[in-house]
Amino acid sequence: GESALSSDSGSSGGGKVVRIGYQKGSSSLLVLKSQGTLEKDLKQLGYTLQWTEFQAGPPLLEALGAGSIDFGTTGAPPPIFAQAAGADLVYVAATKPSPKTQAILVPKTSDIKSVADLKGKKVAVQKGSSAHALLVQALEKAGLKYSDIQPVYLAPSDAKAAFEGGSVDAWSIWDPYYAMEVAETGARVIADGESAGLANRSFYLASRKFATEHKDAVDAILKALEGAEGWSEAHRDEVAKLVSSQTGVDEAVQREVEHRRVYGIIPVSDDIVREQQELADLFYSLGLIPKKINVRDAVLPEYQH
Amino acid sequence: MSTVDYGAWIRVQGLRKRFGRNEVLKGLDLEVEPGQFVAIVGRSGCGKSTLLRLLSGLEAPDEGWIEINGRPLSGRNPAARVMFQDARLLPWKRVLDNVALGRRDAPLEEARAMLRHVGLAGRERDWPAQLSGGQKQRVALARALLSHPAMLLLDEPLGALDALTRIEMQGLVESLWWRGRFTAIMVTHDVEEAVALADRVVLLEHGRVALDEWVDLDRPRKRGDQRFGAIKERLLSRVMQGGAVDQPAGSEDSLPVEKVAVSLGSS
Amino acid sequence: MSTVDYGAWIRVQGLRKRFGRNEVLKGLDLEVEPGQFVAIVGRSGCGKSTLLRLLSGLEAPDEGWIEINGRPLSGRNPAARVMFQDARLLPWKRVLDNVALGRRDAPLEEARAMLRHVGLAGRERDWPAQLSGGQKQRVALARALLSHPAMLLLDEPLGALDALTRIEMQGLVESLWWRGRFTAIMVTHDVEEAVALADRVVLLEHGRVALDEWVDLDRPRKRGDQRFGAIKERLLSRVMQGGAVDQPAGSEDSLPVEKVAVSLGSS
Amino acid sequence: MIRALRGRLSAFSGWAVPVVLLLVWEALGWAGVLPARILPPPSRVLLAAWKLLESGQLVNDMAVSARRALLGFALGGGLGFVLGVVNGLSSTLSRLLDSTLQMIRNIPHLALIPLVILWFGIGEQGKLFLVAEGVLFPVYVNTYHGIRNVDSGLLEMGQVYGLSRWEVFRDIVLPGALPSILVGVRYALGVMWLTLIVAETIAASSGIGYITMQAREFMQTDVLVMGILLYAALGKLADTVARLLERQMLRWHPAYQKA
Amino acid sequence: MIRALRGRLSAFSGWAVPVVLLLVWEALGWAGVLPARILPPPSRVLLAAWKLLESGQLVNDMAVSARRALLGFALGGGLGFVLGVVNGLSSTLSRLLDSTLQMIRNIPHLALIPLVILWFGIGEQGKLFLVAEGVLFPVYVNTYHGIRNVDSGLLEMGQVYGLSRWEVFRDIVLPGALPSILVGVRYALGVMWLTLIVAETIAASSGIGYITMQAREFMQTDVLVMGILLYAALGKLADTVARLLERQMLRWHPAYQKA
Ligand SMILES: Nc1ncnc2c1ncn2[C@@H]1O[C@H](COP(=O)(O)OP(=O)(O)OP(=O)(O)O)[C@@H](O)[C@H]1O
Ligand SMILES: Nc1ncnc2c1ncn2[C@@H]1O[C@H](COP(=O)(O)OP(=O)(O)OP(=O)(O)O)[C@@H](O)[C@H]1O
Ligand SMILES: [Mg+2]
Ligand SMILES: [Mg+2]
Repeated sequence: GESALSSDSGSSGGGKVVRIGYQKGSSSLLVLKSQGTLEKDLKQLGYTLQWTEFQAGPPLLEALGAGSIDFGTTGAPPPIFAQAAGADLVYVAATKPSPKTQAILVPKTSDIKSVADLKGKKVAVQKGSSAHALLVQALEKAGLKYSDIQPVYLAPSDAKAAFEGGSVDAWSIWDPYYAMEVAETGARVIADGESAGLANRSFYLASRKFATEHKDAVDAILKALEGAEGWSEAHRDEVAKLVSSQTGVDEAVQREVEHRRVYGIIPVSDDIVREQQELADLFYSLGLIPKKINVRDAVLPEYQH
Repeated sequence: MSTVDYGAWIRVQGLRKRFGRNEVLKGLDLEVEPGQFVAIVGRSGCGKSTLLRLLSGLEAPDEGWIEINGRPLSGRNPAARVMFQDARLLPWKRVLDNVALGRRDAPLEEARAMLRHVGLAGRERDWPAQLSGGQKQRVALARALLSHPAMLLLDEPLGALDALTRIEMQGLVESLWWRGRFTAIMVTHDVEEAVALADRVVLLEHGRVALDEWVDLDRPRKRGDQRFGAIKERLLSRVMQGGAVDQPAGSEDSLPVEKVAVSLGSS
Repeated sequence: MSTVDYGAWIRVQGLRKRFGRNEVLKGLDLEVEPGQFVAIVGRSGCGKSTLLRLLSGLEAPDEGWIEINGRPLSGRNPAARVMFQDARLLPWKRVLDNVALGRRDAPLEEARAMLRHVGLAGRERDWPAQLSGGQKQRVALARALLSHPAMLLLDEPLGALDALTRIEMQGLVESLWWRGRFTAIMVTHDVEEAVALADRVVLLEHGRVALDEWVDLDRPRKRGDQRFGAIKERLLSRVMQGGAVDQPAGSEDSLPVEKVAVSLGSS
Repeated sequence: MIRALRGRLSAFSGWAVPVVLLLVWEALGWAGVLPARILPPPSRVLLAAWKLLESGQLVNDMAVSARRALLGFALGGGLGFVLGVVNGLSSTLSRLLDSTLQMIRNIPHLALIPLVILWFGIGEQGKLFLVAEGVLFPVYVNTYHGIRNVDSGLLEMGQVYGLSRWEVFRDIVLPGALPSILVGVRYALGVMWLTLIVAETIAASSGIGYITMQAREFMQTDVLVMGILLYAALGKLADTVARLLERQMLRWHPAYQKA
Repeated sequence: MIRALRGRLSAFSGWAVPVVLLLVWEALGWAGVLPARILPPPSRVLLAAWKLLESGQLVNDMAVSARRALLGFALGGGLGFVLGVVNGLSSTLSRLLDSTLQMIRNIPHLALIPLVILWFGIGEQGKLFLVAEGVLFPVYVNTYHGIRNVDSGLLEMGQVYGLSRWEVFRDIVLPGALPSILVGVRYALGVMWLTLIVAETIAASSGIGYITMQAREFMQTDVLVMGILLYAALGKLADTVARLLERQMLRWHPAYQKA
């Protein structure tokens, strides 16, 4: 525990605590939280549970790295940056890929028909996001270089304004923004994760210390998550309702999102490690991380099965 | 602006001014001919400064009216320049620039000469903060005199000066007035000064003109002169008989001051 | 703090004070006995205020030393209270609180009585900004007198007052000094005032004591008195003969002022 | 009559410009000039506010934020005041500290967050720290300036009237610096709310900064704009408070008694 | 001798606290008390800075940011000054505008970004707008305050000496308000850099705000801390500039001539 200053984590005997970070978009944890079953499971193991909300993946990992939380979930890119920054966290599980939950959009009336038409155009994207990877991959597939377009780096909310205000020609974005934009403005999809061959999955992460010392807790969480994912798969509309009540995203839009999602938790297999390594290498080539990293270093064998 | 040929003609009628419940001027009438030199005397707090402020348009009367050169005054009086009771020098301007303030158009040489006249040659580049009290007052005087107005209002212009400097400054004021022929209204506490300089000495009391003494002496006036002395004596004894404006310092107070009798008069 | 029984004893030797290249005091010597009343006269800018600032410890001498009650002064002089040339009232305190400032411990009744003494009963709750120039000065005087120091330094305390009020205030100062027996040093431009109040009149000239006249008259002093008049005349003529401190207002200036002769003297 | 009317009018004139702006905005919204999805008209914003009010969430968020804001203000404002006083009175200390403070002040909150999390964790302290840090500087700078500019003549007077250091401070330095300090307070009262938008990105789950940023994240433009308007209203509130303070505390000052 | 030494020392004393802080920090880093991952020691930060310098990126970023900062400062500071003057001189206008300005000021930049993009697109204007808006208020508030507090006796004097409105402004109002205006400028010089951290999230690809936020996003703590130190240094620079301005422009003012 390097963070002598922040509150002690579960290891300190006595009343053990598990601190989970979640985002409003991470529906499985949300489902778990609202069902309240995990509390009971962990209590049996002698843990009390604390939920902490984060607005995005990077600050969640920031807190994980600082020892303020023990466990959390983000998309694929944030752990790469965290690992590059030397944060001592490990992948404990992955979700099945949901390639259809991100896409490259153009306005309804745009002349752009395909990814190849993006040549020379301005494309809004959040730097270092999975949508960034999508863009690179889609361009590659269409025979374009990244330098053939003008990337415009914007956070989703800002990109929306730029997209609708006509400041950019296309927008590489993920759900629920993707679904919202299509629903609200009739934006057209010119590529999605499936067509570009990008897996797009999320990961469950824990601090290395917590993952090794409290495997029982992590296993319990993962098990509960598995249950939540299973339940979610069967109750997509209810999940949509739950998420939309939290985020304020229109329920119909959220339903769309939940229906094209793929549910299910799987161990971090070697294939997944390889896939994540490719993403890391891509970010390195884009100059987003200062040095090459080895994803495998952040995977504990005991969580690979 | 060149020297004004002829001073302003002032008529004041039924002037009233209140501050809260304190009525300072209670229907004051006054007429000053162009080019006349009027001295105003009166007890502390009787409304002398207030009158000057009204004449310069810095304050508006509650009742009554003021006419300058036949035209009713409303808003500021562009013909008037005021030397205030406090020096009001601009702390961020050097002495010379403070003097020249009234006369942007005049060559700086004139300001320099005026400074010399008030005995402050060599202090042109000082900041006002570096001057003594009397020196500040003389800078303000220089500024007022340099401004060559049709109407100059002086509020105790020489109060902080020693006797010798004071007499020199009186000479300066008189000679410039004599040449410029502007209308001058000067508040002073020194009856001798009033008699030496003014065509008329006006005593303010109870918010009205209580006495309006025309000083009928040829200029240059000699203080040793008998008629000078007589007028001064008469005025002084009238002033000393004093209408109380504020409560007088009485001996009936609770603080048991062992009163030391003070007799007055002059040799 | 109750009334001081006996005033401070002051010794000044070889006092020098420079501002830049302007040497104001050039080796001044002065000794003042406890309880003495000294008046200081001198031309504007001769260093009177500077001397008071040195005595109060607000300014440090460049050379020479000051002894208060036998002990060399360094830093502020706790025995001294100063009435400055400008009133220095706290604009955010009402008149009464300004007066009481020097005497936090005294009952407010005393401050109220002192205000009455200076003729400002009924103005207790006014802000300083609502007072006339002379009224401000009287508030400052009340504050100084109420502070009952061992050593009271008054810098032209009555300069902004009319003749009548002035005489009343002189009476007040004298009676309080007479009772309190503090050492008083008063700068004034009024030689008559100096003679009326002081045990000694000191003339500052060229940064030194040029004249040290002991006024050997019984109190209460009568201004009509012949000896009073004689001392006053002698002093006045000495003062009037004046050493120039600043450049005098000469007639050789470039501005062609039609000089009006001013003769001086009194009847 | 007319005077009284004028008085009334002028009491409302502070609201004139905002109200006109709102009306124009609504009109533009209806005319379709402003895309409602990005800048919804005030009526829709009101609706969003009403929903949040009804659910009790808005009240809760306001309460949480107000607590953070006020506590942070008390801490930061207090420290800023003390530092301003100390540096204003002692030129030695000001040489030592002033530069350092000016440097610290220039560090963006957003960049500080990782360090704040390191130092304070993700609880309330970090948020309070950010608010306090933001509030500190306007109070500090204006207190320092106000004290440096106190009329030295009055200080001398206080000294020769034998006032103790504390009395000089209480009766001369403080009232003399007060107009300037109140400018700082006024500024700080605004900053106090502003900082919350950054502070409440640290693992918060309520507060007006949180709902505004959350709305931004999920593109609820009506809530976002409501947040913006809420901030503006809080700005106005802070301003009113500062004005009242000024009018009350500067009763002696002619410039603060008019209109 | 000793005096000269003291003079030298005091010239450096502004740096004493920061330098001591840096040394302690480095020591703690080496001692392992501060986790390098979160707060890398100054030496590592220097290394990061050196790399960026070598590649020419840092210089480029600084230049880009400086351009934005200074232009935004000129625009916002200018407007703030004008508004402060106008409101300070006219109580009618101040009744109309002051509240509105206080409300606008209280809107967080982060929340404004979508609107800014809508209005200005993703080019330079939006960034300039944000800097200008941030800089406007400290200048405005302090100018307004300074002007309201100009000695009314001097204003009267100017009037009765027949100064034109412009002359009254130039010779009395402006110099009288200057100490306060300079406080605003000092504050604004800090804000000018601070705003960049938000402004440069708008589709920027260079600038110190951009690299700092990127570093945070991608958890490059050494670059992040370098950004923080850079900001601090810029704060110190702004402060020095403001001090020089004060010393130059307030030569007549006793409080600004010492030490
Ligand atoms: N702070 C200062 N800086 C520079 N010069 C100063 C300063 N204070 C006073 N002087 C100069 O010292 C001289 C003496 O000043 P002082 O105020 O003692 O005169 P004074 O005798 O009190 O005159 P007055 O009767 O006009 O008040 C003057 O020439 C003045 O200009
Ligand atoms: N702004 C004000 N508010 C309230 N009262 C005022 C104001 N200005 C002047 N007064 C009062 O009006 C009266 C007259 O003041 P004014 O300044 O005209 O007196 P003065 O004759 O010039 O006295 P002095 O010889 O002491 O200067 C005083 O009692 C004063 O307190
Ligand atoms: Mg007066
Ligand atoms: Mg003096």
